[in-house]
This record gives sequence, structure tokens and C-alpha cells, in this order.
Amino acid sequence: MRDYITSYLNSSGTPGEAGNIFWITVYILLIFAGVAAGVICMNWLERKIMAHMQVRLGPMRVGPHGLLQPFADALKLLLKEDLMPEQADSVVYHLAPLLVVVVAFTVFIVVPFGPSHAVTDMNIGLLFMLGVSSMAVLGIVMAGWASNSHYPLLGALRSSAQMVSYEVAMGMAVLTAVLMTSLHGGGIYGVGGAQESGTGTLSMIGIVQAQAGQHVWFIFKFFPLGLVSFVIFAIAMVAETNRAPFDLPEAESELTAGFHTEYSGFRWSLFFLAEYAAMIAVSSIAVTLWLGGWLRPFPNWHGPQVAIPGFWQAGSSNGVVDLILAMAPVVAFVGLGGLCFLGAWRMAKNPLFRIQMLGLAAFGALLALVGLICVVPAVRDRVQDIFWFVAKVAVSMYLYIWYRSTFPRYRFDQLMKVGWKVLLPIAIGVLLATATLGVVIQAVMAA
Amino acid sequence: MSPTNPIPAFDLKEKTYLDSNELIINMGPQHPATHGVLRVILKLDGEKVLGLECVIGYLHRGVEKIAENRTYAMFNPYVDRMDYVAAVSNGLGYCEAVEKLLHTEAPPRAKYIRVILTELNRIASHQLWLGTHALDIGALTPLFYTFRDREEILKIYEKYCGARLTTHAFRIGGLQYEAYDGFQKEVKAFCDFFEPKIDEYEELLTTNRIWIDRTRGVGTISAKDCIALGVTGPVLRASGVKWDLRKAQPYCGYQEFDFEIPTGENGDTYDRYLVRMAEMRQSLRILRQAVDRVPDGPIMAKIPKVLKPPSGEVYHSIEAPKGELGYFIVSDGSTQPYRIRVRPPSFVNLQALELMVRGQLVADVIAVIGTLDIVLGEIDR
Amino acid sequence: MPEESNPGVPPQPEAAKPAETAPAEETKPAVTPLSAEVKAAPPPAAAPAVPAKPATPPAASPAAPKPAVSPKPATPAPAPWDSELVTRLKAHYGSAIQEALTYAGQNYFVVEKGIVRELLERLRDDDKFDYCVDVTAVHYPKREKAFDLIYVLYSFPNNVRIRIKTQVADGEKVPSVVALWPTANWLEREVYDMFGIQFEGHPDLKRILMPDGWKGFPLRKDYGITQQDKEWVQINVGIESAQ
Amino acid sequence: MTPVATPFFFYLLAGLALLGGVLVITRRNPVHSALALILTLLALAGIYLMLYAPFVAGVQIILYVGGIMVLFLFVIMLVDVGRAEKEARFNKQWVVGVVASLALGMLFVSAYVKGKALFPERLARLAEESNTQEIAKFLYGDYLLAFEVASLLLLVAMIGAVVMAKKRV
Repeated sequence: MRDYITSYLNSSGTPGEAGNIFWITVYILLIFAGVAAGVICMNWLERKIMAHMQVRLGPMRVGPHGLLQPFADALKLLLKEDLMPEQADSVVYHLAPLLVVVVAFTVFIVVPFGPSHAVTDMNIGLLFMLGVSSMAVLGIVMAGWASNSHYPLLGALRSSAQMVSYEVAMGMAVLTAVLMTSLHGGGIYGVGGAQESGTGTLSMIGIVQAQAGQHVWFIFKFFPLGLVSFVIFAIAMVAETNRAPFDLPEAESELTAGFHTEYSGFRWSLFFLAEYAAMIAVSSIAVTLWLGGWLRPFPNWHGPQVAIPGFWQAGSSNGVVDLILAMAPVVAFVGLGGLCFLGAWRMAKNPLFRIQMLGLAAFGALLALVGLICVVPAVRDRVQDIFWFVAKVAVSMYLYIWYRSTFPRYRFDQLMKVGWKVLLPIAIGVLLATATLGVVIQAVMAA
Repeated sequence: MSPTNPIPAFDLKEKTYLDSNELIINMGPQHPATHGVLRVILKLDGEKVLGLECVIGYLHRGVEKIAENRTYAMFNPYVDRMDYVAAVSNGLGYCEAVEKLLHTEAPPRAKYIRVILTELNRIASHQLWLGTHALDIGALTPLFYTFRDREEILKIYEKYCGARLTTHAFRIGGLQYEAYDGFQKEVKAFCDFFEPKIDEYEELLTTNRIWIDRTRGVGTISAKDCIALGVTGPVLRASGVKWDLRKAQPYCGYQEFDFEIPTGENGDTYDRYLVRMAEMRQSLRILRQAVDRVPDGPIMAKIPKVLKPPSGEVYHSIEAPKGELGYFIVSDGSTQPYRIRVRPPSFVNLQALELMVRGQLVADVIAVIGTLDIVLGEIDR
Repeated sequence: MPEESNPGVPPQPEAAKPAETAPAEETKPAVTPLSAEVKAAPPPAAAPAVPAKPATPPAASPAAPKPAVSPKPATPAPAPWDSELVTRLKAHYGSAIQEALTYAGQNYFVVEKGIVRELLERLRDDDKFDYCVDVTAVHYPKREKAFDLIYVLYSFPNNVRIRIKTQVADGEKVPSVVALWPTANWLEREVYDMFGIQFEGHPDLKRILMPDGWKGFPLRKDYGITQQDKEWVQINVGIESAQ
Repeated sequence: MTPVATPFFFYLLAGLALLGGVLVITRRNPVHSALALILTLLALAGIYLMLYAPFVAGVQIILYVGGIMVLFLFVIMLVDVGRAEKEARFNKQWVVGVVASLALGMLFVSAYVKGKALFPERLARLAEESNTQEIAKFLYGDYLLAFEVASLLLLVAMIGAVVMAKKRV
């Protein structure tokens, strides 16, 4: 048994590939907990960031700087009465939030947090993600229909039309990136660097490895083609997750709350959870396909080789740059901890605030501790990939929040127009251009 | 909702079940975007509006009936509760109407302070409109910006008369309170503070592609339709009619100020937005002129303690932030008005809603309700 | 405001109106809508009432009090209103135009109910009163014809405001003017709602502010201020009394 | 990874597919029918996976579940379900239906009986690793003409649908 558990640690694949049920379970639980924690963080961050963009403070009461607000909210939601409209279709009504949540979490099976940090690596990983996440719309449609109420129905109609439409443009943009994995040459235009052979793959891990092999993130590949396809995906993914400025299915000023108008308490919180999980999932696709997944930035910067005995061995390809970037998780966590300490120090010196101050300081200490643990070489090397992946996803999540506090909402027909008449033609054009360019360059290089 | 409520006047023909459903949606009276307790019954084909009917009266308090049972001075605070967003304008209209009935006029100092407070109120009303209108269209942030800046105006009110929203700032014949020390300085400081803020709002919206898409060509109404429907205020001006009671039939000494009437061309929601933004700037211009020239002198005309206007009737109207606000007062020579009729701009403007949204989408209904800038307290009275 | 220093000058905006009315009618029949704004916009520093004062005809501002500060002039009363419009209309309608008066600088006609609709149409088409500001009513329960029905009109081209007043007995029907001004739709509904005056030819005459099943017309003088439709309140609100 | 509990999963998925199929035709509420159909389609996708055809499984989910069925539901939601439930469920074409299903059933039976002769190597096992590439090679290589004809057919159908829908507006 022990061997069974430890044997995986020496393998270099994902637990799914190794067929190790124990580690699969561990990974699933880890990812489930991680995504749930991410949703909680997002909840707090969204409220705080939006508040600061809107010249207000946001939650400040529950815990220092409202840090415990998400927990208070979760408790409130769990204790709320679970209501169902009288004429609602009870089976479908209860099934809908479950489906949405299951779908939102299932996609994380193939998300590659690192070369071996994924539940499994599927041959059709990308297709799996797109397919499963496209099932989320089913849950929304079911919720809207089963509520037997007009606003949810309108929300569901909008949602289904919107998500189906944007999937098309999204698919085309994704294909562009997939096409890039089949190129041989390295560098932005495929003419420099190592001429490793690419075969083209739909595997999420394979796609990141292709970017590593070509020494370029696909966002820079064939500039500006990669960038354009990334932008198309970035727009489509906002529409796909029903977020501002494409949040028509839940446009509060028009449809009160859209498809989840009639839901309350725990079932409503499932929709909430699924929405944020879906945001993280599509952001993961974007990061994997265009932003180099777990790869750290500046792969082409070189510095002098250094060696610190017992801590850093010389001989890595980028020398001191590697060392500096390897310290990024440490800097980030210790920095966040320092911010917490600063906040605790600046808090009003009043006995009433003592618990809050201590709490914030303790939280800061926890963060700093996590940062310091990342210094340990064994942890450092394993955490690196996950850190960069999560950091990139976090940037994308920040964009979501930023959009929401900046843009007005699109109207339905305009949304459709943007999807079908603007994004889709551009996406197809970019796809064709990428294919042509790839073939031409490889023919030239071969000649 | 009463069981005797109207059945919408649409023709609901017999349908087979394969016909797509014509949805009848009841928007309001509790709805985030109807600005109060307006109820709009929408008939939709999918998202397209086939027709609508406004149901109002949920906030009816019988203000006109109350007026007949109060003395002239006692009724003064009630008018603040009609358009509570622009309470000062309501008070100005009422006081001037009664003064006209009394054949008297406020002294010049009072008039200047009235102008200052009214223009501040116009800005506050437009700010509130902008914030909620943008929120309806989905832009969350302008709401907080405008409320932050509106606070400065409310602070001036609070300092002046102790109240922030329903100010009851004026008295028949002038003002009750002398301006506090530093009043002019603070108004001036507000002008300097607020001018860049308008730029800030405009930065968020005026050139925002989505904002333009959502508002341009939406809820278009021609000048002819505006006049036929009696629509006044910024809505009328956005349709290209350069008409403002402050210029056309000046009251309260507005003829002494130099300002322009901003107009639009297309009469769509975007033009109405631009017109109101320009109006805020014009109000600042009036404010700047007014604070510099406030004359000294009494703040109350010599009027008797008990007001007994000679019997007769007057109609007096002013340019409220939302349009022409008229008071028709009939006096029978007693201490109580025989009849007060309020001609609220929102009430009349709301009639244009159906014309403006028929054939457009649900989302446009929201945008158009927002752009009409209605206040239900004034509609229902 | 400088005009206060000269107590003989009547309040400017009001005094300007009757003064303008007559000349505007005669000399400038087709003024553009913007002319009003030009007329009433003296430069800020200038003395008040510059354009209007010299043109003051003898009939102007009879109601304006001599000293503006005194609230009790010698009982101001409506004075006859003379203008080209009045003579023209009187010539056409004869005694159906019962009175043409001016009070506090505001002009109004009192006409017979029978000609109201025709007169309004004529005013709209021939005299460019293109904007129906308001339709309202006043209840005089002791009078034989219990209601005054009042139309407030405004002309954008001429910047003139007048009122048309007619007397209506309880239960009498009045022709609707919705066909002339769509804005009259809600205004007439409100008059019906509050006074119970029926408008003939109104497309959708029903209550507007009061609930549909309500009994009684609240703005009539015989309707007490605390009075309510108890039955309606009990059925629809579920409480014994709203007071 | 080596297959685990293959018979169990096969019978589970096949059972779900059959159950869904039966529910599709027996439910009165069209939305329930559509949801049952989705169950069938998902079970089928699972069976494709078991047959080492992950690409087909993925496409099945994306196209049928995420696309076509959503549009089905979209249309059904706009239909007056209350009235549709009262309509007779099986219309007059049941004779044709029985004949068609009998014919299909016989086809299956004959394929099962003669199967070993028709497919001597039983299952053409595609490489799990390069499944997508293999399909691409087939589609764009051996069967290019058929693929293009099929896409043309779909294009024509699409234009036809647009034209028919346009007439109403």
C-alpha cells in the first residue's frame, strides 16, 4: 500500500496517466478545495477591488478589512430558506444547479497546473474542456425554464443564444492556438531557436510543452496573429461566463437576476460557485493556450550562472534570471504578508480594534510563513509551476473585475452582432492566416 | 396589486401552441430599473417590444387635495415631496406662483440665492439621473462617482437650511434664512471642484463604445412628437428645440445671467445624455455669475403674516431639471388655496415612453425609462 | 436686481408678456421657435426689461400692482384683455366667447363648452398654439355648472401662453382633445380620475392615479380629505381602514 | 491507463442510454423528453470513450449536448408546454414507425449474427495517443470528397433554414 502511494512521487506524469487511484483522489480533492478557495478569494477581491475603483471601501466589518465576509455570506446562504415557486418543475428545478456545479468543477480534471500537476492528461483535453463547459448552458436553460417565471425564462433564452454563439468564435480562436502547436520552428515567427518537431495536440499539457519547445508563448507567436486570437478568446470567454459587459442573462436592471431570479439560499450559492469556477476554468484555458501555462515569464533572458551551495545549483539554462524568478512566490507571499502587517499597523489604536488587528497580523504572518516555506528548495521546485499558472489566472480574473466596473452592458442584438459579425470572421481569418503562414514558413525553412 | 387592475389593452388573439409565445411581462412596480414604483406592462415578441402600458399611481398621496386643506405657507413643504430629487425647484415654482398671486416679488438678494440653490439642485438632479441611468445600462461606476460629488451639494444645503433632500429652502416672499457665512465661497469652491468631475464622468461614458452603442439611435423622438406629446426639458432640447423657460419666459431674474441652451440633433438617448451633461456645465456657469453678484438687502418681501391672496387664478411655470413644472393656483380670497394644480414634467414626459420604445428591445425600455429622468413622486403626486 | 430700485416698474417677466402678445400677433406671424429666446435674453449687465418696455401698449399690465412690495393693492381683479387675437376670435364666435380677461399678466378666455373643441383646434392650427401645457379642472359645487375646465396652451413660435376656461356641469360630456394633442391623453384621464368629468372620444378613458375600482372622485369639493373607498380598501389592501 | 471494470461501465452506460431513449418517447413534457435525450447522448459519449474514440466522444458532447440540444430546448421553451402536453402523443404514423424500427432491429440482429464474418479482426483499434490525428487523416485524406459533400449538404440546409425563417419576419 505504501509503495503504491509513494511510487507515484517518482513518476513524471500525471496521476491519471500513472493510473494511481489514490493520487487521483488526492488531486481531485486538492483541486476542489483550491477552486473553492479561489472562488472565496474572488468574492472578497471582487468586492474590494470594485469598491476601490468606485471610491468606496467595500466590506469592512466582518473581520479585518472584511476578510471574513465571504464566510459570513456563505453561512448566511446556507441558513437561508430554500424556496421554490409553486408551479415550478421540481425535478428540473433541483437538477439545474447541480448540473451547473458538476460541469464547472469537472473541467478542472485536465487543467495543467504544472507538467505533472493535473488529475490527468487527456489526448483530447482541450476538446473535453470546451465540451464539458459548453454543458453549463444546459443547467442555465433548465434553471430558467423550470422556474416557471418570465424573467428567468428570458434570461435563459438570452443565455443559451449567447453561449452557443460565442462558442463558435471561441472555438475558432482555440483552433488557432492548437494549430500553432503543430509548428516546428521556435521563436516568434518560427524561424529561430530549436527546430523541434511539433505534431499538434489537443492535450492541455502538450500545448504548454509545445510553447516551451518553441520558446515562445502563443500570444506572441506570429505576431499579431497569436495576439488577435487571444483577444478574441478573451472577449468570448467573458461572454461565455455571462460576465459584464456581456452579463445579459443576469442583467439586474432588465431581468432582475435573470435565470437564477427564483433561486435562493444554498441553490443560489451553487450558481454563484459555478459562475466563478467557470471563470477560473476559461481563464485557465486562456492561460494554457496563449500565456504559456505554467511556464515562467522571460524564458529568453539570460544571466550569468551562479551557484549557492545547498540552495541553487549552477547549470540552469538562464542562470541568475532563473534564480530571481524562482524567488517570485516567496516575494509575492511575503509581500502580501507585509501588506497585512502594514494594514494592522495602520489600524486605529483602539481596544475595540484589537482582535481585528491581531487577526490581520496573524493572517499576514500566515502568508509570510507560506512565502518562507517556498524558499525551501524541495518545495520551491514543486510550487514554481503552480505559482506561475495561478498568477496568470489571477491576472485574467482581475480583468474580469475591471471590465465589470468599467463597461456598460451590451444589448442583446449588439451582442449577437459582435459575436457573429465581428469576432467570428476575424477568428476565421486569423485561423486561415496562421495555417498559411505556418505552411509557408516551414516550406521555406525546409528549403 | 389589486384584482381590479387593468387587463392590458393588447389584442391577445387565439394562438396555436406552435406559435412562439408573446410574453406579457410585468415590469415593476418593484423592479430595479423603473426608478420607483412605476409598473410597465410589456408585450414582447421574444425581446422585441410590441407595446406597453404604464400603470402609475402607486405613490399617489393626494398632494393636490392636501393643498386645498392647508394654508399657503403650510403647503410649502409638501411640494418638496413631489420631485424629491429636485425639491428646491419645486419650492421655487410654488413660491413664485403664490407670490404672483399675491402680486409681490422676492427681493433681489433672495432671488440670487434662489437661483444659486436652484442651479445647484439642477446639478444634483442631473447627477442622480446620470448615476442611475448609467447603472440601468450596466455601468456601475458612474453611480458612485455622481453620488460622491452630489454629496458636496447636499452639504451646502445642509449648512444652509439643515435639510439635505427635501430642503424647504424658500418661503413665500423670499427666504427664511440668510445665507450662512462663507456660502458664496463654498459654492464657488464647489464650482471649481465639480468642473473636472464632469470631465471624469464624460471620460467614463461619452466615448465609450458600448455606451454609444447602447444609447445612440435608442428611444429616438422627433421635435414634432415632443411638442405634440408636451414633452419638455432636456428631452425636448435633445430633439433640437432650443427652448428653455429660463430664457423664453425668464423668472427669478434668470434674464440677468449669461448662459446657453444646449440642444441635440437626433433626439436619441445619447443626445439627451450630452444635453444633460452640457446643462450641468451651463448651471456651473450661472452659479459662477450668481455668486459673484449676490446683492445686499433684505431676503423677504414685505408680506403679511397671514397670507390671503386676492381671489383670482394664476399659472406659473419654471424650468425644473426635468422640464416645465407648472403650478395653477386658484384663490378664493381665503387663507387656503381653493385649488392647486401641479403640472409635473415627469408625468407628461412619461407618456412619450410608448412611442419611444415601440419596436425596440427590452433593454431599450430600461435605457429609455432612464433617459426620461422620471421621478415617481412627481408623477403620482 | 435693479428693477427693485424703481418701484414704478412692474415685475419684468410678467409685464413683458401681455406687451409682447399683441405685437407678436400682428407683426411677426411666422417667427421661428428660437425668437423667443432671442427676445428674452438681454446681456447680463444690462438694465432689465430692455426690449419689452418701450413697446408697452396702453392695455398692458393693468393688473400689475403699483408698488411691487405691497401685497394689497386696490383689490386686483381680472381686467378685459384686448388684442388682435381676441377681436378676431370674438368676431368669429360672437357671444360664445364669454370673456377675454387678463389677470396678473396672464391672459385667458372664458368660452362656452360647445365651441371648446373647435376653438382649440383653431388656436392650434391658425395661431400656432402647438403645445398643450395642461388640462385641469376646478370644482365649484355651488355653481349651476359645477366645473371649470381649463386648458393651458403655449405657442412655441410666439412665446405666448394663454388659458381657455369653460364651464361644465356635472355629468356633462366634454369633447376630448387627444386627437389635437396626444399629451392630453393622460391629462384628461387625470381630470376624469379626480373630478369625474367624462371626455367624449378619449381613446382609453379610465382612472390613472387612483386604483381602477375606486369609487368617488377625490378632488371634488364634497369629497372629504379623509374620505376613502372603504370597500375597496378592505377588499384589496386587507385592512379595515387606510386612515 | 489500463481499463477498469469495463463490463460494469458498458452495462451502466448502455442501460442509461436505453433508459434515456425510453424516457424521450414516454415523457409528456417535451422539456423532460429533451433532457432524457441529453442523457442518452451523454451515455453514448461515454461508450465512445470506452471504444477508444475520445475525439468522437468530445465532439458528441460539444455538438449534440452543448449545441444542438440547447437549441432544441430553446425552441421547446418558447412552445406552450401546457397545451403540448394535452395533445395526443403518438400520431397516426405509428405503422410506419413500427416498420422502420423492425427493419432497424433486423439490421442489428443480422449484423450481430454475421458480425464475425464481416469484421474478422473484431475491432480496429486506433492508437489512443493519436486518435485525433488519425481521424483527421481519414477525413481529409481518404474520405475528403465525402466530407466535402457532407459539409456542402449542411451548408445548403443552413441556407434553407435561414430563407425559411426570413419569410416570417
